[in-house]
Parts: sequence; structure tokens; C-alpha cells
Amino acid sequence: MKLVTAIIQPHRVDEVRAAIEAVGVKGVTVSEAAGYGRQKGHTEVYRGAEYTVDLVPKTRLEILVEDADAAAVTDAIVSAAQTGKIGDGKVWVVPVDDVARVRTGEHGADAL
Amino acid sequence: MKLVTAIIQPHRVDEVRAAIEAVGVKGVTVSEAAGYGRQKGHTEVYRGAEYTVDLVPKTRLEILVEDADAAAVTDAIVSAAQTGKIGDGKVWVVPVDDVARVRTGEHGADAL
Amino acid sequence: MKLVTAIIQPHRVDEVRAAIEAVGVKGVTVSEAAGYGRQKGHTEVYRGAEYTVDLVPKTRLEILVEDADAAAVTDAIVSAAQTGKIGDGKVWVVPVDDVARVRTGEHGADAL
Amino acid sequence: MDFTLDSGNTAWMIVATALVLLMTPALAFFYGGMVRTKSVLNMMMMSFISIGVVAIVWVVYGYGLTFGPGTFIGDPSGFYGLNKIADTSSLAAGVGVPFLVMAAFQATFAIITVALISGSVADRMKFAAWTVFTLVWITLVYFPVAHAVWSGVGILGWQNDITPTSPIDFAGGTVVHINAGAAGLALALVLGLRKGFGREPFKPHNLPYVMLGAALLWFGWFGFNAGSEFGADPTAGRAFMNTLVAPAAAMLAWLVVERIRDGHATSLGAASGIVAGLVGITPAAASVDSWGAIAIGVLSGVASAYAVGLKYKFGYDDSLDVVGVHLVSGMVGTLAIGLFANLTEGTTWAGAGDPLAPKDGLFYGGGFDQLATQAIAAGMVVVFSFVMTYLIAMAIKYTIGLRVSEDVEVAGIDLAEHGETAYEEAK
Amino acid sequence: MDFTLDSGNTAWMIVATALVLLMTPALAFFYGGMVRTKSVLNMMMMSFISIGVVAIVWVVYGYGLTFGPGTFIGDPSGFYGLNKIADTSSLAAGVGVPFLVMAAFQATFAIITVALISGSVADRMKFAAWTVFTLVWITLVYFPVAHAVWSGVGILGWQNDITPTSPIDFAGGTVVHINAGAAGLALALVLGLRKGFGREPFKPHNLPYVMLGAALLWFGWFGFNAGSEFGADPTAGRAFMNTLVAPAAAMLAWLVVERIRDGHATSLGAASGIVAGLVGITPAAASVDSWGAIAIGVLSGVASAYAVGLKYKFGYDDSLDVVGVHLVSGMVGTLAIGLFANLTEGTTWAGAGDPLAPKDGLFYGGGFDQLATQAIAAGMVVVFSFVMTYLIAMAIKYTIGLRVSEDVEVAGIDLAEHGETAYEEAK
Amino acid sequence: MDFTLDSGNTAWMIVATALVLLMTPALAFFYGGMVRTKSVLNMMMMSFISIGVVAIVWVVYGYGLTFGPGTFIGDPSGFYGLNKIADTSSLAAGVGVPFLVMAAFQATFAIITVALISGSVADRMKFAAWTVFTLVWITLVYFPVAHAVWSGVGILGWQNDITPTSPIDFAGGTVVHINAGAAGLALALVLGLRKGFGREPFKPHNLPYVMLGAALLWFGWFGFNAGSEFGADPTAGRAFMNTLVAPAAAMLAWLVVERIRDGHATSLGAASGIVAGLVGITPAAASVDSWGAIAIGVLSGVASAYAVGLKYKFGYDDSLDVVGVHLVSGMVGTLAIGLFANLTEGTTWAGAGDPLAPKDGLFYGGGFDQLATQAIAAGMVVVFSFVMTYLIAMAIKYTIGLRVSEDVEVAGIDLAEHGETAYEEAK
Ligand SMILES: Nc1ncnc2c1ncn2[C@@H]1O[C@H](COP(=O)(O)OP(=O)(O)O)[C@@H](O)[C@H]1O
Ligand SMILES: Nc1ncnc2c1ncn2[C@@H]1O[C@H](COP(=O)(O)OP(=O)(O)O)[C@@H](O)[C@H]1O
Ligand SMILES: Nc1ncnc2c1ncn2[C@@H]1O[C@H](COP(=O)(O)OP(=O)(O)O)[C@@H](O)[C@H]1O
Repeated sequence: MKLVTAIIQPHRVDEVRAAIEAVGVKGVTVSEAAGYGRQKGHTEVYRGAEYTVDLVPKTRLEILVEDADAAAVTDAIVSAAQTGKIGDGKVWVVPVDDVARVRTGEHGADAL
Repeated sequence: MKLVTAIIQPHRVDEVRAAIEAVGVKGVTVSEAAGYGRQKGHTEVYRGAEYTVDLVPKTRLEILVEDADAAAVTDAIVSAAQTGKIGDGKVWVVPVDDVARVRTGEHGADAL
Repeated sequence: MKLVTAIIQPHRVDEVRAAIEAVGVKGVTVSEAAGYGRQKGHTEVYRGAEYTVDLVPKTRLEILVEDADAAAVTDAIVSAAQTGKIGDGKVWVVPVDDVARVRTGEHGADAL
Repeated sequence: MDFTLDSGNTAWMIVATALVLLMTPALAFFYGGMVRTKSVLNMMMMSFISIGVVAIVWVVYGYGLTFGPGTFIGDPSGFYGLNKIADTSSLAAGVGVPFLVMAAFQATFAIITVALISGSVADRMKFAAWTVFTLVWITLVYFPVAHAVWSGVGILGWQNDITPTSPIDFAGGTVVHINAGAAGLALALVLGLRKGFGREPFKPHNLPYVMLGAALLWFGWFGFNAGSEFGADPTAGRAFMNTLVAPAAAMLAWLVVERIRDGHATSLGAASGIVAGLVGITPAAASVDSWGAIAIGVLSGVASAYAVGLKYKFGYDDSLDVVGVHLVSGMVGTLAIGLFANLTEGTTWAGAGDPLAPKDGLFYGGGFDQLATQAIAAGMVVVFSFVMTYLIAMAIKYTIGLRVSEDVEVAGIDLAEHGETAYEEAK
Repeated sequence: MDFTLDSGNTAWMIVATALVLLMTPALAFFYGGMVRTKSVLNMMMMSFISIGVVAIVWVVYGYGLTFGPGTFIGDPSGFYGLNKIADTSSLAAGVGVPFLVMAAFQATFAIITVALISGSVADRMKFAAWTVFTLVWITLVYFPVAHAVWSGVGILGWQNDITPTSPIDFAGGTVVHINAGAAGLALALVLGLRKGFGREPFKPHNLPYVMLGAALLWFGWFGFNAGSEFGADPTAGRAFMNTLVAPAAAMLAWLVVERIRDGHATSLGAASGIVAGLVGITPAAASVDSWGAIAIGVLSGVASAYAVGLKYKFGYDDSLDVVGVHLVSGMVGTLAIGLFANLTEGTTWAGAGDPLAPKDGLFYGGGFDQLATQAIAAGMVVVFSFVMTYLIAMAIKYTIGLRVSEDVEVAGIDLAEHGETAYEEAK
Repeated sequence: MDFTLDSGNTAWMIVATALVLLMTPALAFFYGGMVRTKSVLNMMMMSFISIGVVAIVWVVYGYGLTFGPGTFIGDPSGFYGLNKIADTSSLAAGVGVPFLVMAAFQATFAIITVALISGSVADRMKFAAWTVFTLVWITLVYFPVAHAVWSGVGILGWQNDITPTSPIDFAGGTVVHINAGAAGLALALVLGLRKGFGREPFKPHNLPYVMLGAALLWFGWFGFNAGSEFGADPTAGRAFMNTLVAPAAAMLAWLVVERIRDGHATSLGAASGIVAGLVGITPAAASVDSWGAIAIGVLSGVASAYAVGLKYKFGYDDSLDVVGVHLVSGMVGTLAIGLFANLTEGTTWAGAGDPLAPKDGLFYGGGFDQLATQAIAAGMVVVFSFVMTYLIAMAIKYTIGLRVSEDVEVAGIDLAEHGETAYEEAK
């Protein structure tokens, strides 16, 4: 199994959720984050003074999938989250040794 | 080493912490999250109108353990977090290449 | 590629960011967390009564790097975050199968 | 008329004025707590800018348009700037309250009326457009309506030619609440629905703010209602007592409706019920007894508890229920005077013998006359306010534009329009 | 008695009434900030519903039970609804304040007293049970106590048959604070401990709310104490000054205790100290001089700073310290009158020559008489309130039930009882 | 002088006193919202402790130092404790307001003045040092300045020997705002820069609190300005109206500056503009007409909107802009009296025929005299306050120390100094 983690723009969450559900994802964990990548270095004027604001709010999605689905889910996220502007985010895939469903105690792919 | 991540009901945190300490865990990182799995689709009435609320607040626990302890910790979490109701959560295990303790700079199992 | 995750003291974030940028890191994701390790067991007096406070606020940094850079980034974090006191934090490294940049759809090292 | 200062009445009216002014920031919290985190500042700024714009307009020409002589609108000449005006011109000269105190008191009513409207445009109206709207609306809608009802020489005032008896609007059922409610409806219609309307619940981001707002509104409303007596006397006491009792009854009523209908008595319901009861009792504060006040409270609470759901049925995005609360409970209160007015209990009506004087309500032996009067007055204000606001909104829409882009709406109007976010994370 | 309106006294009493009413929402914030995020709405709703229930009850029969004729309880006939009551029946007819103003003023005291009790039941009491409790408690406990002390014909009032001299309770040391404190203790005992009591610190989720609450309480308390003079005169000035000085002293005292004992002067301590000082000075506001006020402030602050820890020793879960602050500082203030009363400084006592008139305090040459009087009055109220409340709580417990399930308590009472959470995350 | 109680004037002054007292907690929110999450409690505690310390000092010896007889400072003998002082000694005995009411009113001005200073020391001053500072500063700086300007016998008061005409400071332009502003500058200079100053924006952690603070400040300021008339009369009405109009104009002006300069009209700008306008109109509230009030509002808003940027240029860390808002707008208002004073509109000046009486402003035909007077008065207060405060700050620095360690500053002063964090996460 794999864990797909996506850092996206907060206002694309609805679109991304729709897209991954369309490719069969049954569950997701969402949390708040902030970050920078290429987007670094945007300046802001506050009370007449200029500042560099580099941490921009983002939303993190974590999705456990079967190995075979990782690529499809990644692609679905990328296309749904894309606006083409800097700051769109990152998606990465990590191998998972085991998954358990708390309610039932099932393990492995059954637990997804 | 392994990283055990658990998404559980916020009100089970105390029980789970007690359970993992009982199996020898020495540290844990806790953060807020929200999510859905099978629990999706619960409706709520608000100001006389019905809505589907699908993101339910959860707590994320992350625990670094030695390879040999991963299964025991996972089991401990599952049994302590279980209420048998939908929304109980997920636990997953990911391989870890290296761990460092910031205070001392130690690496590997010593750093746990 | 690797994912370096660091749990550090919130007030060391600026120093750590400077240190990892110095070793070539181009992006980072930041989020809030809390935790305990050796730091467990600190007591506090509140309204004349004593309590054990064990979850201390921390900041989580996640940094995607190329395999070769993982060790250098880990070291940079450890030395920048170190105050020598208990509660300094943890850093760990996890293998990553794939990374995608949402804006462009690039994959792999190009996406970092 | 001669002027003899009454320090007691003046003390009360100074305080009442400060209380009513506090209602607008209170509204900023009532409304600001109800929106999502990304629009709270914009919501609050709409109230604050109303104070800024209307206070200036009021001293420049607004007082004159409202209280100057003239049938449809006042003649402001002689009132520009409100300087060196004799206290004998005070609206409450007869009870010894100086001119400027009364002029300031009336200013606060104009301010809050326009601020009330902002509830229907949450999350999506350009701040510049709102600012222009406040200026135009207060001039073309509020001043004429206030003139008609309260100037003493207007077409819906004492002994007018239109209604069978003199209408009763003690503190602003028509001028403030029906007026703002109808305007809110028109503006919401022109603006259109928010993205996600009817699908997402748009839950309040901070309910304690809503409760703080409701509490401060109630506190200020004692100035609004008991202050509308223009003095510290037994009638002010009646208005005060009714302003305590009616919202209490409305809160209970709203919570009972929720408990039965939805299963939970909510804090948003309590806060909304209080405001509904305050709106309902506003026109009637000095002309009903305690039973009437309780009845008006219950009617307002129940009516508005149901009315806030209408927007989903009819598909207008009255975001924070200006229509459901202010228009509906404003109507309830204005009409209920026709049922419950008990003129021997409340105000001593100067010229009570006059055939055009107000009559007791239907349930107090006065027949249908007063009810008819109240309905006519309410209806005229609804129509005038709705039509005028619709035209003003259209004019702004096709000139500087009313609405922010969808991107801005989704990302949050605070950041785009004000360059700020309400809360900064700890670091 | 004849009635001549005094607009100045009336102005002050109208405002004082609004100020006291504001104290209940202020309390909602004081208490609401102290609980955890998951129970803030329930905490606030307990205060809000008190306003709803008690305001209605007051006009229906509460005023009559409290101020009607009769030894143990007032006869409400003639007072149902409070309509058409002559101003000569006003509690302050002698100083020209209309009946309804005084009736509304007294209503606000009843409201806040029941709301105060809610502090001891945080996080765990069914909302329906609380609502029933407010209705029953106000009727069976508050009205009798207020009648005894303030009706003029009650058993703890002026020239009663029980105490050696007439007891002094200017603004509610016994009627409000000791009464609420003893009730809070009884209710907490019947309800039982919260899960985690004594092990988890249950830290305030929002200390700025606590400070906002304390500030608004102080603001409103000027109406409470200086308003209890029923007019704007030098005695009101003395009550006002003491209400400024005593809480200031109590805040400093509490912070000093904390600094010495715990190492830190906390904001919760400052807010709690203010309230303790306000409670302490309440009965004494018009009968001590500035030195007495400072002394009462210091005593209240120190006593309550230590008393809030007693719940851990004795194992009752008085969650937000109704006992530690209101019962203890209410006692301190009530008894301290016996030490510091300086009757030539404060109120001009009608009938001062009377053998049953209050006497100066021990330190002001009046001997032990007044101290004995105060102790008897305080003791009787403690016992009556505790016993009655215990019985009422038991009755509710074994009928509709008092307490939510442990699951609900852990997951948060707001969601289960009100279907809401106080704060919604940004999206 | 004989004393005849005027219940109306007394009612107003009691309420005005409560309103001004509310301003200090309001300031706690105005300031508390502007700092980061980790210092909000410390910020608020600096205001709260000011109430505690100054209220006690005031009754013990402060009133005497301020209003006792004497050229440079008052003689406090006869005023210790403020007990048994005849109402004929009241500052407003002539209009029937009792002594203690006026003494309490004046106390609130002392309290807020020292609290205002705390804005310049955010995030980094030891709480013990601040507490000592309040005590020393109020004694050595505030009382002398207030004595000079307001005691009637001081060197900057009515018919003094220094200024060409009598200076006008109706409600505290020099005594309160210039005084606090200059003190804030001195204290900020001694304390030094915060870590990150000029590099990090130190954004407000909660802008709704800032708006709540601004709103409650405005509300309370009606007591401050209209209360400074010491009675409920037409002049109070003028002061009230100007206190409505000037901040409205200043808010609009500040927002226009921001929109043009930065692209956005911010909520922080609106709140700051309101306060700037309130500061500006404070000395002038009763001596300018509506046009003058609008002009002062605009000038204050524009001047302060630019002045808050000066700290970055000159490198002093006036953290929350005490200098930019209070010193600058205090100057604007004080000087603007020399331009806009219109003495036939506002106050009726007793002894108007006197050659030392104030004159109309430059634009109202009075020539440069009053402008010169105002400039001298303002200048003397700036210099005195700055020098004295600098010396006091140095003395504290080299005894108990002024500043927390860098570690504490970075980790958050709330936890280290008060043992608390403002908000606790939900669990
Ligand atoms: N190397 C990285 N490691 C971890 N997170 C990253 C990295 N680079 C980017 N991110 C995350 O992705 C978000 C969007 O990045 P962005 O600015 O669009 O960079 P890019 O141009 O690489 O897509 C950032 O806010 C950050 O949260
Ligand atoms: N496929 C998944 N990927 C990531 N997180 C998941 C997934 N499925 C469930 N979760 C997390 O587990 C929590 C509980 O899931 P739940 O509704 O009980 O689903 P299940 O029936 O699979 O246990 C969810 O709120 C979500 O945070
Ligand atoms: N075994 C672990 N698994 C996950 N996180 C841990 C673990 N041990 C420590 N941490 C995280 O690191 C933070 C700092 O730990 P610390 O108390 O300094 O422990 P140590 O002495 O091991 O460095 C903790 O607050 C926690 O968030």
C-alpha cells in the first residue's frame, strides 16, 4: 500500500476531493499546513511598511491507497488542484508497510 | 525503524497514550486533523436546513518505533482506540531510514 | 527521494529555515503539533494546584529532498534546532517513491 | 417654544445616544461571528464604514433632509453643519433636551439602519461598492422614510392624510427594520447567490462573537427603545420593561421551535431570537402592556425562526437573515400594534382626543382601525425601500460593479479587499 | 405617598438597570472563557436562558412574590403582569423614580443571581435540566430570600425580630452572592465530579474572554452597587467610589498571593480578584469609607485566592469557583460590615435614632452588635439556600435527570446539547 | 460655595465615570488584539494592573496631589482617603455633582493615561517593572501635569502666567494623550527594539479584538469628552456631537490614505483612525463647531496614518503606535484649537471678557494668540513628560531591570511572566 500526501491550495479542496472520489478513493485525512516552494518571496505592504511573507496557508491531504492506485490518485490530485499559478502545491507518495482499521482491527488492503 | 501514524477519535487520546506507554513507547507527536472514511455522509440540521457534514475532527498521533515494536504498538492503538463505531480511525506504518534526536545529535535506534 | 520530517521547538523555526536554505532546500511545509519524549513529566502550578503537563507545542517541518541530500539536511536541522535542552525535538527520514509538482505536473526530482 | 434645560432628561438622552451608537459595532460582532473566518473583517468593516459615512452625512445635510420642513423630504437649508442651532429647535425642546443631543441621538438610528443591510451581502460585495451604497442609500431611502414617519410633517406621521388613524412607530419598526429588511432583500437579489449556497452550511466561525453581539445589541437597544421617549419618565420605564420582556420571550420561543424541529436549542438560535424580539418590540415598546410584549416576543421569535429558512425555498441569498429577522419581525411588531396596543398603559398621547389619534388594538377593544393603519404604513415602506434599493443596487452594479470575483470569494474577501486576515497563527 | 417624577434619578436608574442586565452576558463570557472549547456554548447558554426564563417569571409573578406584602413571601395578587401599577407603588417613589423602572432594576438582580450558579455545573449539566432549575430555584429560593432581606417587611429586613440590629445588605451580599454561592455548592455536590477532576487542569480555553467578562462585570456592577441607592446622590457617589477601590485592591491582593504562592501573577487571577472584590464590596458599598473599601478588597482577594483551592481538598467540583469567589467573598463582605461600617460616611440612614438601626462596625466604635447581626443574616441565607437547592437538585435528578452521559461530557456538551461547536475552522 | 444636588448632572457624571473606566479594558483589547498570540495576556494585564494601582493611589494621595492647593503640585493633606469631604469641595459643586462622583471621574483619567503608555512596550517588559512604573509615573508625571492644566491653580491652567491666553484642554489632549505619547516614546527608547523589529511584520493576532477595543473606546470616550463638561447640558451635546463626527472623519481619512498608499483599506486602519480622531477631538470637543470637528478628524487621521510609519525610519520600537496615534493626534488636536476654536458655538466660558480668556482660532478670526498658547502648553508637556519618563525608565532599568530575556521574548512573555497562554487548544 501507499500513502499519497498532497499539499494544495485551501480553496481547491472541494475539487480535489471530487476528483479522488471519482477514481475510487474511500477515505481521506485533511489537516492545515503552510509552506513555500517556488512561491517564496511574495511581499506585502502592512501599515505602510513592506514585508516578505513566505509561509502561505495550505491544506494537506493524506490518502491511503493500494499500490496499483497510487499513480492514478496522484494524477487526479494534480489535475484537480492545478491552477497553473505558483503555489499550487506538491504531491508525494510513500510506501506503507501496513494499515489497520481501528473499528474492526482488519489489516492490509482490507483496511483501506 | 518505523513510523506508526494513527488517526483516532479525539476523545480516545488519553486511552491510546496510556496503551502505548504500556508497550514501551517513550515519545509521541500529536496534531489535529479531520477526515472521513466509511463515516462519510452523516447529515446535520442547521437552522432548519439539512447538510452533509463529511469532515469529522480527528487526532493524529505519530510514533517512531523500532522495527520489532511496530506491530505491538499498532495493536495497542487499535484496541485502545476502538469503540466499534464508524469513524474510529486508521493506523498505518511507514518505513523510516533514519531518526535523529535534536538535543544530542544521536542517530538511529538510540535516538528513539 | 526522501521526506525529512522534523519536530522542533516553535521558536527555532527561523534558524532552521535559514540553515536548510543554506544547504540548498527550495521548499518546505510547516504545521503545528505537540508532543513529548524525554521532556515528559514537567509540572505546572495552576490556581494553587499542581498538574503534569506533558504535551508541549512543537512545529513540524516537512522537506522533500533528493536521496543524496537527506543526511545534510538532517544535520543542518539538528544543529540549527539544538539548544541542548530536553524538548529539542526529533528528525526522521522516510523514503519517497514519487513526487509531483501540481503546477506543472512534473514528476520525480524535477518536481522538487 | 421656550427652552428650559432638564438635566435629567438630557442625561438620559446623552447616554441613550451612546448606547444606540454601540449597537453598530455590536452588529459587527453579531454578523462577524456568523460568517466564515475568511470574511469576518469585511463583515465588520461594513458596519464600521457605515458609522463613518453616515455620521458625516448626517451633520452635513442628513438631519436637514430628515427633520427639515417639507412633505416628502425635509429642506436642509438652515441645517447644514448643525452649528448655532437654537435649543428651541430640539426635537425634545418641550422636555428640556438640547438640540445637539437630539440630533446625535437621531444620527445613530440612521447609522445602524444602513449597517443592518450588510447582513444580506456577506462574503461577496466589493468594499468600495458598499461604501458608495451606504452614501446613496441613506440619502435616497433612509432620509425620506424617516422624514415620512418621524418628522411630524411627513406622509406617514401624526395625523397624515393616508392612514385611517395615526400610525405608531415608537422606535423604528418601519423606519429601521422593515426598511433595512426590504433593502437587504433587494440587494441580495441583485448580488446573487454565494458559491456553495444551499449546499454548504456556511456555519458561523465564532458563536461567542454572535452572542457578544446579541448581548451588546440588547444593551444598546434600551437606549434605542426607552430613549425614543426622549426623556426619563414612566413611559421610558414601560418601553424599557417591554424591551426586557419581549426579547426574553422571543429567545425562549425560538429555542422551543428549534428543539422541536431540529432537536437542539442552539446558541445561534438564542442570539437570533433575542434580536427578533428586540425588532418586534421596537415599534410597540411604549404602546403595549407586559402581556402584549410577551405576545409580540413569542410571535416574533416563532415567525423569524421559521422565516430564516425561506431563503433556501425561494433561492435568495440573504446571508445572515436580514429579511428573516428584521423584515419579518419588523412586520410582526408593526402589525401587532394593531392587535395589542393598549394606549392607557404606555405613552400619554398628546392630543388623544383627536379622531386621527392612534387607537387601541383589536384585542384591546379598538377594532381594526389601528391594524389597517399599521398595515398601510408597513406596506408603503416595504415597497418604497425595496424598489429604491433595487434601483440603487442596479446602478452600482452597472457602474463600479457590486461583486468580487469568484476567486476572491473562495479565497476570502478579507485578504483581497482589506489585505488582512482576521487571525494570525501563533508563531 | 405622592409621586413627583425626578428625571435625574430616573435617568440614573434606567441606565443602572441596563448596566446590571449587561452583567449576565458578561458573566457568560467570564465563565465561557474559563471552560474548554467543547463546552463554551453551553456555559454561555446557561446565562442567556436565565435571562429568558427569569425576565418572564418576574413580570408574571416574581415581582409580587418578592415585593408584595407578607412575612415569609410576598402576595403577588395585584402584581401579575405589572400593568397599570401606580408610580406611587415604586420602590423609589420617594425619590421620583417610576414603578416600572424600579421593577426592571430588581428583575436584573434575580436574573444574574441564578446565572451565577451555573459556574459550578460546567461541562456536565443537561440544558433542559438547567432550564427547569432556573425556573424552580428562582421561585423557591431567590424570591423568598429577596423578600426576607429587601421587601421592607421580611424577616431579615429593616427592624426585623431576629437580628440584634437591622442587617445591612446594600446591594446583595446575602441575597445575591451568598445565596448563589451556597446554591452552587449544593448543585455541584448533587451533580458530582467531572471526568478528570483533580487530574487534568481544565484550563480556560480563552483568557481574553475571561478578562472581557470581568471588565464588563465591573462596568455593570457600578449599576448594581451605585444603582442600589435608587438615585443619583452623594451616597451613590460613595457606593461608586467603593466599587472602584475594593476590586482594585482585591485584584492586587490576589496577584500578590499568586506571585508568592505559585510564582506567577496570572490574568485569571486578576479577573477573579476583580470579581472577588466586587462581591465583597456589594453589601458594604454605601456603609464603609475608602479605608474600609480597601480593607474589604484585600480581605476578599486573599480569602478567595485561597478558597478556590478548597474544592480539591474537599472534593466537590465547583467548576468555576462560585463557592470560592461568591460564597466566600460574599461572606467576607457581609461580615466585614460588622467591622468597618462607618455610618456617618455613607448612606444617610432614615430612622438612625431607632434602637434597631444598624450600628457602626467594631473598628469604628460600634461594638459587636452589627457583626452579630451580619453573621446571623449570612448564616440563615447559607442554610436556607443550601438546603433548598439540594432538595431541588435531587428532585430534578430523579425526574428528568441532571447530568449528561460520560460520552457526551468527553466529546463535548456543546455538540450534544446544542448541536453546535463554538468555533469553525477556516476552510 | 453652597451645594445643591442636581440629580440630572449627577446621573450623567456617574455614568460618564463608568464609561471612562470601561476605556481601560477596552484599551486592553485594542492593544491585546494587535500583539501576537504569545503576548496577549501580558498586554492586557498591563492595562488591568494600571486600574489596580492607580485606583488605590488616587484615593490615598493622588487626588490631593492633583487637585489640592499649590502651584506646581497639590497639597494632599486633607485629601488622604477621600473620606468625609464636603460636596462643596466638588470640582462640579456649582452644577450640583457630589464630591465623590467627581473624584471618581477624575480617577479614571489617571488610570487610562498610564495604561495608554503600555502600547509602546509590547512583548518585552517585565511585569514587575511595569507595575512599579505605573506607580512611579502616575505620581511623578501624571499628577503634576494634571495639576498644572486642570487644578485651576496650576501653571498651564486658567489665567496662568506663561501662555498669552488661557490654554484649552477640554478633556485631556495635553494631560492624557500628549503626556502618554511622550512617555511611550521615552520608555520605548530605553527598552530598545524587539527581536525581529523591522524585519517581521508582527501582525495583529486577532483583529476583531482590535475592533472591539476601538468600539468600546469610542463608547467610553463619550463619557470622557461629554463628561468633561461636568453636567448634562448643551455644551455636553456639542462635545458629544464632535466626538461622533471627528472619529468618523478620521476613520474615513485613514482608510483613504491606506487605499491610496497601500492599495487596501484595512480594519486595523479603521480602528486606528477612530482612535486617532478621538484623540484629536479630545482637547477641542467643546470649542469647535461641526466643521472644525470634521477638519480635526481628517487632520488627525491623515497625520497618524503617516506617523505610524516613522518608527521604522527613526528606529524606535513604539510597538503599538502610542507615539504615532496619541502623541501625534494629541498634538494635532491641541494645536488645531488655535485654528478652529469657535467659542460662541461650544462652551459658555465663564469670564469670557477676561484678557487672558481663550480666543477664537485663526480661521475664526481670533488671530494667532490661541495657537501660540496651545503650542506652548503642548510643548511644555512633551518635554516634561519625555524627560521625566526617561529618567524613571533608567532608574528602573538599573535597579530591578526593565526587560525580559531574549529567550522569554521569543518563547512568549505570557508563559514566562504570567504562567499562562491566552488560548488552549481543544482536546
Ligand atoms: N521541497 C519541498 N518539501 C516539502 N514541501 C514543499 C517543498 N516544495 C514545496 N512544498 C510545498 O508545496 C507548496 C507549494 O509549493 P510551490 O510554491 O507551488 O512550489 P513549486 O513551485 O515547487 O510547486 C509549498 O507551500 C509547500 O507547502
Ligand atoms: N483511505 C484513507 N486514507 C487516509 N485516511 C483515511 C482513509 N480512510 C479513513 N481515513 C481516516 O480515518 C478516519 C476514520 O475513518 P472511518 O470513517 O472510521 O473509516 P473506516 O470505516 O475505513 O475506518 C477518517 O476520518 C480519516 O481521517
Ligand atoms: N518516539 C517518538 N515518536 C514520535 N515523536 C517523538 C518521539 N519522541 C519524541 N518525539 C517528538 O519530539 C519532541 C521532542 O522530544 P524530546 O522531549 O526532546 O525527546 P527526546 O529526549 O527524545 O529528544 C516531542 O515533543 C515529540 O513531538
